[in-house]
Amino acid sequence: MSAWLLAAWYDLRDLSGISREITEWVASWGPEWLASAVSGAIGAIGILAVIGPTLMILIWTERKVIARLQVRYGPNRVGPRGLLQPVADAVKLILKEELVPRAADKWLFFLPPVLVFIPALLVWGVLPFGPHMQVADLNVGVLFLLAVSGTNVLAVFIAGWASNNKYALFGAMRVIAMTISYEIAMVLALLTVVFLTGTMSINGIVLWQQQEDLILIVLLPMTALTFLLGATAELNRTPMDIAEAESEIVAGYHTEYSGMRFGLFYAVELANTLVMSAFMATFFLGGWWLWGLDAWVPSWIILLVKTSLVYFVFIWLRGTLPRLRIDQLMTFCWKLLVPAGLLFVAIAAVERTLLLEYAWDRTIALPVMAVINAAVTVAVIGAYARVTGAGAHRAPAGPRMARGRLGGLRAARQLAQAPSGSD
Amino acid sequence: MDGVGHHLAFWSLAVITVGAALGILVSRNLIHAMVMLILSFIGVAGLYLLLSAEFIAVVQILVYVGAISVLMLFAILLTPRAARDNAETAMRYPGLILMGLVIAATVFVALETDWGAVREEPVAESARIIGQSLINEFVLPFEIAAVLLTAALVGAVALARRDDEDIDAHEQSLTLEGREDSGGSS
Amino acid sequence: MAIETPKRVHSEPVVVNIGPQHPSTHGVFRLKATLDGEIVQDVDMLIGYLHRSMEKLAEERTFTQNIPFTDRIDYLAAMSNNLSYCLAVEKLAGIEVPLRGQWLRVLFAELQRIASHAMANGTFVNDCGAWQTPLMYMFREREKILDLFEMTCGARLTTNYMRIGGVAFDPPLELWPALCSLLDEMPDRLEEYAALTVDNEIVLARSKGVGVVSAEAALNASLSGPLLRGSGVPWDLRKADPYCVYDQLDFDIPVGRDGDCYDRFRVRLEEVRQSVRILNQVVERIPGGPWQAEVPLHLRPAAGEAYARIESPRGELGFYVVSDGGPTPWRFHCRAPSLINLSALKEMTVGRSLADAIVTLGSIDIVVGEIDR
Amino acid sequence: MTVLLDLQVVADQLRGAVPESVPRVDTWAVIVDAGHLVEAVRFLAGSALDLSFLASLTAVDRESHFELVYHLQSLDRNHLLTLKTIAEDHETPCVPSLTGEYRGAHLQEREVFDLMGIRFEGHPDLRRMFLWDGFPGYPLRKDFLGMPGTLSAGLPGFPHESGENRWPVPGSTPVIPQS
Repeated sequence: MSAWLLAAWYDLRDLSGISREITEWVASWGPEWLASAVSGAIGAIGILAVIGPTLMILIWTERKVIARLQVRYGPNRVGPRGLLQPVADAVKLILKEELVPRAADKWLFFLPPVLVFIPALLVWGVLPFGPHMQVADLNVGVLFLLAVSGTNVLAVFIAGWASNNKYALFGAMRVIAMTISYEIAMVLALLTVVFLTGTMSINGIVLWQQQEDLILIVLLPMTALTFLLGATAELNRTPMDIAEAESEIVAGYHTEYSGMRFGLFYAVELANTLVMSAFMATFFLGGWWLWGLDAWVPSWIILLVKTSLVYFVFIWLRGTLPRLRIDQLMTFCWKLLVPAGLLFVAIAAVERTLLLEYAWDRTIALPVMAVINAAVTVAVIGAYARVTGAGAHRAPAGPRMARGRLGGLRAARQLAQAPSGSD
Repeated sequence: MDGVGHHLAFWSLAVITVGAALGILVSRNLIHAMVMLILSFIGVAGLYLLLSAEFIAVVQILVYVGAISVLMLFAILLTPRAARDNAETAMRYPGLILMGLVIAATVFVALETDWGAVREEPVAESARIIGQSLINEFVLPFEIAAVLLTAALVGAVALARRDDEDIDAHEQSLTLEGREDSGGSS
Repeated sequence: MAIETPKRVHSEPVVVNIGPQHPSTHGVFRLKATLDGEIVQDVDMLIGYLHRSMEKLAEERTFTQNIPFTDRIDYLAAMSNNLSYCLAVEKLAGIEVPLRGQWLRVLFAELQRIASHAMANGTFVNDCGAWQTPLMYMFREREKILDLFEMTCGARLTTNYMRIGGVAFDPPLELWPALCSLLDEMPDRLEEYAALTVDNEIVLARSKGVGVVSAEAALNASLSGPLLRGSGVPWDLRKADPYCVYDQLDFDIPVGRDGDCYDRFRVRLEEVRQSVRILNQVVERIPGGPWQAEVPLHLRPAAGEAYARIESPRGELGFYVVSDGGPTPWRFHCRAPSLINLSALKEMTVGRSLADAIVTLGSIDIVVGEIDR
Repeated sequence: MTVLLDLQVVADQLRGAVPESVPRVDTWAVIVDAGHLVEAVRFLAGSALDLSFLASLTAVDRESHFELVYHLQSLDRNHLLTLKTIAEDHETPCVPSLTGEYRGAHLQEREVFDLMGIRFEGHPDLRRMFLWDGFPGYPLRKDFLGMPGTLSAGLPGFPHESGENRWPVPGSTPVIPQS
C-alpha cells in the first residue's frame, strides 16, 4: 500500500477524507460557520445513509433469523429471498389509516413517534466508525450516550399517557420503572469502562483498547454482560420486553398507534437495537479496531461486522427466551447488576491505579487482571443464583407416575407420600 | 462567542427555554406542563453547550430530563385524581409575588455583575476539572450531599411503605368469599 | 424461589379488560381484572361472545346431524368431542361398536390429544412471554397430525369423523406408514422440546409456584384433566372409567407435585409421551373387520337418558343426552371442561400480578368454543 | 371401572339420614326433594359414599316442570350417582344452590340460570353468563321460540346504555322494532 493512497480522500478505509476535503473547500471561500455547518450536514447525511438501508436489511435479517430459529422459512415471497419484504411492510404501513383515539390527548399523541427518532439519530453522532470517522468526538461522549438514549423513556412515556389507554399506561409505567433501574446499571458499567480507560471520549476508549492490544470484554466480562442486559432493557426486547409485553398488555405503550406512526416506533426500536449493538461492539469488542486488521480492511466494515455479531445475539435472545416478570426484572437489576456494577467500579479503580501509579508490566498484569475479573464475575453470578434460589431448581422433578393408583384425595396423599422411586 | 451560528443558536435556544417556561405557567394540564418543563430543561442544556460547558449540559439532560422529570411524571401519575388538572390554589398570588421577587433579584444581579471579570476562553476538559475539584477540594460537601441524599432516599422508602398488618388486613378483605357477592352486574 | 414479593404501596384500583380482543385470551374471552398497581385484586370473567346456543340447536336436529356441532364445541379437539357425543348416543340407544371402530376411535382421540396438548403447551410458553418459538416447535408435530386427519376424513380441524356406531371411514392405507414415521420421530421431538423449555430458567421463574391450586380445592371446584392431575390427583377417565378399548392398553397417568402452572405444563408434556405409547400399541394391535355398526339413519332411541364422558385433552368432557323417543334429542347438554376449569380462576389469580394471571390463564388451556358453546 | 351406585340403597341411606328427602327413585336417578337438597348432598359428600366431586350439573325442561340433574362422583371409591331434583314451578323455578358444597357448581348453576331461567337460592353471584343482561327469555326452555315478539338479531341498543336495563324483566314482552 503506497503512502499517497493512505492520505487520499477516496481512501475507503477512512471516509472522513471526503468530508474533510469538502469542508476545506468551503472554508477556502466561505465563512467559517458555513464550513462547520457543511461538515455537520455531511455527517448527518452519512449517518442517515447508513441507517436507512441498514434498517431495511435489519428488518429482513431479524425476521429471517427468527424464522430459522422457529423452524420456518420467514419472508420469501416479495423479491428475491424476500428481500423486498421490508419495503412492502413500509408501503403497507404508510397506506394504513392512522387512528387517533377519541379520548387521546391529541397534541401529545402526535409527538412521541417523532420524539423517539431524535435520540435514536443523535447517538449515532458520537459513534466512531474509524479513527477519524466520527461526527463529534465529545470528551464527554459516554455521558452524552447515556443522556440522549435515556430521553427515549420520555417519548415512550408520553406515548403511553397520551393514548389514554390502560394497556398503554401500564406499558409506560413499566418502561419508566425498568429503564430508570437499568440505566443505573448501565451507568455503572460505563463508569467501570471509563475508570479503566481514563477517558470519557468514545473514540478514546477504542484507542485505549488498541493501545493495550486487547478488547475490553476480556478484561471486564461482568461489565459487558451488564451493558448487554441494560441495553436489552432499554430496547424493550425479550426477555425484558415488559413494556410492550404482547401476551400481557397487548402492545404496551404503542397499543393505540397504527399506520406509519407505529412504523416509526418499530423503526426506532430496530435503529436503537442497531446503535446499541454498535456501542456494545465499540466499548467491549474493540470498535473499529481489530489487531491491525483495520489497516487493511476499512474500519467501518470491521465495526459493522462486530455490530452484526452483537445484533445476532439480540435476535437470538429474542427468539429463545420467554419474558421475565417486572418484579423479577427489578430484583435482577437491583440485587445483581447494580451491586456487581459497584464492585467492578472499585475493581477497575484499583486496577487502574496499579497500572498507572505502580506501572506494573502490562503484558503480565492485564492477563492476570482478566483472570481475576472473570473469577469475580463467576463468583458474583454464582452467589446471586445461590441467594435467590435461581438455578437451584434446575431440571426440577417432573410429574409423578400414578402407576395404577387411581382416585381422589386419598390417592393423591398416598402418591405424594410414596417414595420417589415411583417416579 | 461570536459568529452568526452562535447568535442564531443562542436566540433560538433562548426563545425555546423562555417560551417553554411560560408554557408551564399557562398550561392547565399537569402533563402538558411537564412536557414544557422538559423542553425548557433541554433549552438550558443547549445554552450550557453554547458556553462550552458540555459536561454540565450533558449532566443537565441526564439528570433533569432523564431522571427528575421522569420522577415528577411518576409522582403525578401516582397521585390520585391529580393526573389531569392544575387546580386553583390559594398559593397562586403568593407564588406570583415570589416569582416577581426572584426575577427582580436575577435582573439586579445580572446588571450589577462586572461581566468583564469572567474569563474569556472556555475551560478545556471541564469534566476532568470538575471531577478533580470534587474529590480534592470539595470532598467534604460532596460527601455530605451524598449522605443527605441517601438519608432522603431511605426516608422516602420508609414513608411509602405501610405497616405489614395494614397490608394483611387489606388482603384479607380480598379473599374469595369477601369479594364474591360484590360482583355486581357487568 | 427465595425472591420474595416486595412489600407493596397500594394505589387506586384500576379495572382492566383483558379481552375480548387480547393476544392471550386465545379467543373472544373477556377477563375484567381489578388491579392494584399490577396486583390482581379481583377477576370477573364475562363470556358468551362465541355463544352459538348449540344445546338449543341440537334439539332441532336428529342425533346423527348433531355430530358436526360437537366439532365446533372444542375446535382444538374435534375428535374427542365426536367420540364423547357418539358414546352418549350409543349408550342411550344400546349400540355396540365393532372392535376395529373402537380401536380407530382410540387412535384418533390420542392423536387429537397430542395435537391439542401441542397447542396448549406452545401457547402456554408464549403466554410466559416467549416470542412464538415454542409454539412453532410444537406446531411442527401438530401439523403432521392434522395431515393424518385430512388423509382420513378430508378435514383438519372440524373432522366430523366419528359416527354413532363407529367411525365414518376406514383410514386409507397411506395413513399407516405416515403414522409410524411420526411415532418414530416423536420421542426425539419431545426430547428436543423438553430440552428447550422444562429447565429454562425464565420459564421456571414465571410458572413455578404461580397459579397454585391445591388438590382439595381442585376437587371441590370440579376441575378435571391436566388441572386436576397437576394438583396431584391421579384421576384419568381412561383408567377410571375406561371407554372404547382403553382398558386393554398400557399407559400411565402423570401427576403433578405442587399444582402450579409448571406442573400442568409438565403433566401435558408427559401425557403426550403416554399418548405416543398408546398409539404405538394401537398400531401394533389394531384388528381388522368392520369399523361401523349398522345404525338406522333415522335413529330413534327409546325414551331415556345417558351421560357419557371421556378424558378429553382438557378434562372430563361429558355429554348428557335425553331422548323422548323421537328422532331428535329432547335435551343435549355438554359438560364442558374448559368452562368448569375456570371455576378456580379467581383463587389462582387474585393476589398475584397481572403477568401471573396471564400465565395462569394459559395453563388452564381454555378453548372459547367450548366455554361458550 | 366406575360403578353406578344402586339407587335404592342410596335412597334408603338418604332417607335414614335426612328424613323425607327422597320422594321417589326413577330408572336413572335418585330424586331428592328440593327443600332437602343441600342437606342430602352434604350427607352424600361427607358419608362413606364420598360423593365429593360434582361431575356435571344441568337441567332438563320437562314442559310441566324442570328437572335438575346432578352427577356426583366419588374419585376415591370410583362410583357415580345421578341425583335429580324437581323444580315444580315452570314460570319461576327455584332450587337451592349447591355452591356452598361444591365450588364447581358456581359456573354450572350460572349457566343453567342463564339458559333455563332457574333461580338458585343462595348462589352468591347469579347473573347471566353467556347472554347479555337484557336478553328476553331463556333459550333452552321448550317454549322459548313460542315467546311473544319475534326475535331479531341483536338489540336496538346496549343494555344499560341509557342508564337502565332496556328489557328488565325476563319473560316480559319485549318491544322490538320491526325494522
